[in-house]
Amino acid sequence: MDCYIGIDLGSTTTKAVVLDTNDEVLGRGITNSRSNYDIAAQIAKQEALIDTRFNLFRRSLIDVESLRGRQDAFLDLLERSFRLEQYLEQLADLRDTCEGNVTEQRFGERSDALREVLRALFGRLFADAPAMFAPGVDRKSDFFRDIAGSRYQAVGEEVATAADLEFDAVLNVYDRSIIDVENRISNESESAKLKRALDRAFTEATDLAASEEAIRAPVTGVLDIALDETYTVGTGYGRARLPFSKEHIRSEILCHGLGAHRMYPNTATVLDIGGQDTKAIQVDADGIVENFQMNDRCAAGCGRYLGYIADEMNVGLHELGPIAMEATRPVRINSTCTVFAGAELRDRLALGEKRENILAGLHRAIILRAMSTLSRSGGVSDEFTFTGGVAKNQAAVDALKALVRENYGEITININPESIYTGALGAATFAVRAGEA
Amino acid sequence: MSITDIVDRCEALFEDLSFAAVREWKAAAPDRKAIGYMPIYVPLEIIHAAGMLPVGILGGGDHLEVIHGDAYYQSYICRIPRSTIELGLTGRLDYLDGMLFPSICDVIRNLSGMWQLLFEDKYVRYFDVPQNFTDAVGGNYYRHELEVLRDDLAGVAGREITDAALNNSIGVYNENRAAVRALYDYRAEKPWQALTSEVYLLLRAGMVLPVEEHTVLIGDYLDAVRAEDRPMRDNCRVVLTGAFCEQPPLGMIRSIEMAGCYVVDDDLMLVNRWLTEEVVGNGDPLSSLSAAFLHHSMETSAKYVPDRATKGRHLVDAVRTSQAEGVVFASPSFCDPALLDRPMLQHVLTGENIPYTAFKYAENSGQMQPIREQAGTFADSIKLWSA
Amino acid sequence: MTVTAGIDIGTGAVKVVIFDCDGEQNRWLAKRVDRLRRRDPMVLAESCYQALLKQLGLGRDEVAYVATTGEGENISFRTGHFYSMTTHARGAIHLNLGVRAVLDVGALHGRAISIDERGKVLSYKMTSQCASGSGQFLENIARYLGVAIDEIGKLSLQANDPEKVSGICAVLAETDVINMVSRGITTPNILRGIHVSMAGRLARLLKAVKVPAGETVLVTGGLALDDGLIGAMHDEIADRKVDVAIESNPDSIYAGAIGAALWGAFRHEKLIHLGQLAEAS
Amino acid sequence: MNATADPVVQKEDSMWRQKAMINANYTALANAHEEDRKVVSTFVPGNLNELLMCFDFVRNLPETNALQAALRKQSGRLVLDAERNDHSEDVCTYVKADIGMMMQGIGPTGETMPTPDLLMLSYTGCFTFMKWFELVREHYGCETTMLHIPYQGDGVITQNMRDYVVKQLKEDVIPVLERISGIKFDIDRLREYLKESVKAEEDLVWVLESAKNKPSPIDAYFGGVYYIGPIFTAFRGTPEATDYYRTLRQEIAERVAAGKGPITPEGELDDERFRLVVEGPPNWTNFREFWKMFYDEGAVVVASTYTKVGGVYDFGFRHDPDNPLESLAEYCLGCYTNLNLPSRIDMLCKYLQDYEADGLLINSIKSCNSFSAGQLLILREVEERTGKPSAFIETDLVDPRYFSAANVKNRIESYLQMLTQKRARSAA
Repeated sequence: MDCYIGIDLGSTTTKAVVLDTNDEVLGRGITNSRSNYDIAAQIAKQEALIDTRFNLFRRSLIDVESLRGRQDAFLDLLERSFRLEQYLEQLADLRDTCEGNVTEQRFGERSDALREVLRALFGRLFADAPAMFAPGVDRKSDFFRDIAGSRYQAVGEEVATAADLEFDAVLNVYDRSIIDVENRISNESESAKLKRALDRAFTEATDLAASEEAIRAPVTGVLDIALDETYTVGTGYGRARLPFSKEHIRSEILCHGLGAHRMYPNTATVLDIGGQDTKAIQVDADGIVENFQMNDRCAAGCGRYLGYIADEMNVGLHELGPIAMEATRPVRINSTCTVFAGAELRDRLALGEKRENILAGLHRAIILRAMSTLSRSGGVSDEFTFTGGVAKNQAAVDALKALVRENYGEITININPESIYTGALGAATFAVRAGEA
Repeated sequence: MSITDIVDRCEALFEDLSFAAVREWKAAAPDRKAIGYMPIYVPLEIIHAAGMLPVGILGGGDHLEVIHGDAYYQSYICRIPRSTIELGLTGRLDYLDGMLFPSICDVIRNLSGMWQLLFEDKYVRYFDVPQNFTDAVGGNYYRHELEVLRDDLAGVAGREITDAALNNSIGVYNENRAAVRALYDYRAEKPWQALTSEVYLLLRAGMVLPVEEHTVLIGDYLDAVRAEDRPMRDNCRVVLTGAFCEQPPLGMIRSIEMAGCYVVDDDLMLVNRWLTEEVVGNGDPLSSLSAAFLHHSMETSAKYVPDRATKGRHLVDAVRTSQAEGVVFASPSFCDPALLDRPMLQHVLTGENIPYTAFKYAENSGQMQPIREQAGTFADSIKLWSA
Repeated sequence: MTVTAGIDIGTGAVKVVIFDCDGEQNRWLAKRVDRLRRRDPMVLAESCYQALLKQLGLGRDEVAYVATTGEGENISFRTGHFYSMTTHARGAIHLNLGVRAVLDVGALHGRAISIDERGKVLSYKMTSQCASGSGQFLENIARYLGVAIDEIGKLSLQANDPEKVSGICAVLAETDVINMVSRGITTPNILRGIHVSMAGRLARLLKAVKVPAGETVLVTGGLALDDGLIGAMHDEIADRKVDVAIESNPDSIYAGAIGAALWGAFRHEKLIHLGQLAEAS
Repeated sequence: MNATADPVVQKEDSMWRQKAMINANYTALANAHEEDRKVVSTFVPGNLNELLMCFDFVRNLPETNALQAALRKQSGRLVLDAERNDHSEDVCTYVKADIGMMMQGIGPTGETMPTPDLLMLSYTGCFTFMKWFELVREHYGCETTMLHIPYQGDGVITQNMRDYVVKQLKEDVIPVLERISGIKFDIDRLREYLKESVKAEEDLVWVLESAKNKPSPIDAYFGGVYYIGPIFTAFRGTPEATDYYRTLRQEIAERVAAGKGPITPEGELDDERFRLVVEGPPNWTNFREFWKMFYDEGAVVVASTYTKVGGVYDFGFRHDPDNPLESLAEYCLGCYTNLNLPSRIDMLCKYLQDYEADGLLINSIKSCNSFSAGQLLILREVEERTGKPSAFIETDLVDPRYFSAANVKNRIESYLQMLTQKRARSAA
């Protein structure tokens, strides 16, 4: 079937959206951006196509009698099995790469101890794997770099201390290996992996044994459908490095404008706070960009800023918002230079300020910068759509809502759970138009 | 009144971004009017003679959250115009009936045009001053400009501005200038008594208070500090220069003192120190103001120095008369006049073996650590190596 | 004997030294450095100081003057505080009598300080408030490239074709680096590239403070032991025809603390003479 | 103002003439003192070229030197040299490049920079000029004469301003020029030069307005800076200039007749897709790269304000041989950067209408507050009044560190794609 694909190669994540001929969203995929842009784009696309398959599975299973009312459970089982397959495959790759990276000339006499630690470490990682993909377990992230990384750190620290080997060495092996691993693309086809996932699913769901055939048939039917990449459009800050020709590339401004319009047709103003840029876009009733502003040369006040703060405070990015929301009297922070954020934080802590109050101040500070960018682009008009990674941070969202109200009055603010795909959705929409033209 | 009473009052006035004091003054009597002005200098006497209140607008400081202001300025332009625009756009200056933009730099100059566009109902004037200092040429031009200003302001005030009224106002401001001079002389003599953070707030109060009240306030402060013995710290004595337009945050002034420097002279808030001598109060007032401007006004980076030989002398004199041990160049980031002038001034100081240090700030600078490091190192080296 | 302590709180680590100063004789009794690893610097300083006293079997009251430097102004138990450039200058002279300039390179700052033979600061120049090309930035990149901090120097020296980092902003510069990896630039060449651009900035600072020809510059601070940076500095200095010798010292990282301890002793003497001032500012 | 150093593919006669003129002037400067001629340094806006010619001065223009150095990729180093000598990274890079050149004593063409005998500080529309010449004065220890040009704060030239300027000319400037040059002022000689100026001005205006044609035969920004070269610098009032502009006018007339588009370094632009008005000076360090970004998208600049910094002629002003000093005063007072913001906005709106442009693009220059401060308001006002979309990019004059090709390209691309989208919609 015809697939129109939009790929948004951002500085931190790469997103893909698949549309069908009727502009219907078939699938979405995301992965962390990495040094090999081409691979980042391929993986995002692959993920979107996998998502597409799952949508097709859902459709195909609707009138399978024996699954009445249990499709969701089954699809969830299938997806978890699939993610597990993916994880195990990359984990094996990581293990081999790590072992390869433990060399005498680098680690000298520590090498053998290190190999021991790694063996123990990976032993446990493999053992833990199925539990991580058990029903209802929430994973902080779906990127291998993050899941494997956090487990590696946690388990690694224990194992290392137990073996009385400094953890830095163990961590270093990981840092060294992960780039190679994430820049390798699996040589096994996704449908092969899906088939194995299917088998795994049935071994788990013994109660379905009876109706196995009735279920397998439609699913494998879907797997036989060819998903043709009819037209692909790329966007995002890395678009220039995508192996696409000029007519397959659109400015991220236009894509975000159109994407936001697709999600909320009444959108007049769009704010996107990404990893290292902030865009304020004014669109007309057709989603055509009227005006825009973006930061350049300096990433102060962008998403990455919060990343640094999280690192500095040794908490997860997703924990920042909640902490900030405990603030009683936010501190005024004037500098939003990302790299100095840490220094500013320490400065304030040294002055005895409460951590949550400082954090609240930091959140307000980055939103203040965004407000300036917005104002520069022509202000905020109804409706206002907020997109990008920072839109997931409740403290930032609250600060934004308050400031918008103070400065522009009552305005409908849209935040879509899928807002991270705004640019890709816009690009995919352009792909459909281009494909039709 | 005790020192704290006075200083607290000044600090309250300083921090009040709604300018309640001015609003109250206006409300106190029907059709009172107020005229705003930016650094460095405008002839306040003319505003005063029209029965109007001159209000010094020196940006928004470090308490103002600038949102719309940034929409009008690129990142490489200093902070004062954007916070001033913010004050205007958020209605904090709506009580002003007019605004004067003195000739100081391209940014403030262009701001005058922006003000014309953004606040069409208000009287706005770019107040140009001569860079030619001979009476026949620059003086003649300046006197005409003063006449225009007088007529304009008379129009705004809705009353004629007589020579008698002007001469009276000159007298009133002569008293204020004398009071400010006395304050500066006292601080130069006993900087641990009159802390610069206090002296500064006292001068800032003059931006919103009626001049007569301000003159009294300075007197009260001097009496109060004279009556008290305050601890003398082991600090060095410095002249602070380069801060004549966008003002440093109070925290920076405190940090400099904390880091071991007593400021014994400075170029903060020049407006009521601009004319260095008594202005003749019984002649043709505009000619008197003109003559004072041409021949007895402060040197600053926004003024041309016709004679190469005298470039930077004012700074050396300041150091000598205030018996300072060094000079601290503190200028706002992106301040063209101050930063372009700095190397020339530094060369003059080097020639006189006067040590100096230099750093930049913005009115909303948050991190004082680098400031303390530099001011502190400077103080250290003077202290540790003085005799 | 006059025992003094110097405590230097930096952005990356806390350094403490204890000296016995008798007039001309300055005896180094003990030293210790603790990397911050996101711990509270004040607490760390306290424990670090305690540990040294314990090691020397000294009581707090036996220390005549506790001098802080760096970000140590608000350490409760300090006698006095001296500012970084003052202390690094003095510390440098102690480590190497011959130096006439100090290049203090830390996690977030770079400073060139020209000094006289007594360790007096004659002039200085600092890197601007943007963090690109700071030590912090280098560490982040190293982590991304899977390079351990102590390997940076070694690898950088293996570079054959360094790739310059353009970015004005450190965060954008990180993207530059990712682009480089994507273009197949080798790790040594990337690291060296960062070293080169850091060295470029630092060399400019050095020229700006006008170190007299033929003099020696001591690199102090956290990055003093990064051979890659030192190597890049040598090249830069040569390219720019600056006639100075760049040196480092195994104890360079203690320069600030040493200077603080020694100035503490000096101040202690002076205070005894002056008497009247309780607290040295 | 001119870009002769750029490896421009440029066949036309006018270009070679101009090259020759510029280089001749650099040689004249280098040899001035041997041929004991006096050298005066002065600025482009409000330059008194005809007056200076009356005293046989060789004219040196620091701004032009700075941009020439940038076109030759020398400015980056020069700026750093100045910054190393305590000049702030925040201030104008023209000044720093010039200071860098003074320190090395070599001009952009590799010829020696003569010590000026006089600095003619025509203080017009830019505060930095004053500090700049104080710095030059400090370096050379030479004499300076200041001509203070009041600012058109209310958008008008008052009699008081005129009198002030003329009075300065009579009582300060001319006496100094006489003393330094040893030549008595001859007002009739001045009249003769001014007559030449008028001819050149007529032709220049014709050339600039030729951009009203579709397609436009010229690029009024990137190409424009070549065209204004002679008349903005040492040549206004010379027969060479008159000559140059006559030739140029003929060449352009031929292009119009042939319905040709502008010549660019990348070759002729034959498919004009966008017509833009540009506000703000160009970037000189990446001049050709910058121009190519427009060329690649078929964007032609049909009018620009930068080509008015050395004099605004397309609104009727001409030098007046009958009132020489008065018209010099009028000229200085009328230069673009001496206009207040409302006047600048009126000018831009008029350009957008008269030249049927698609929109306004502002190139905001870090160095130049006289231009930059307020540009974002200009952008808003012009958009509101004309209903045409505008774009904003940030670069610098001669500091390569502030030209971020990726950012500039991204913005230009996004802007032009936006214009295309709008067209497609209004077409539909």
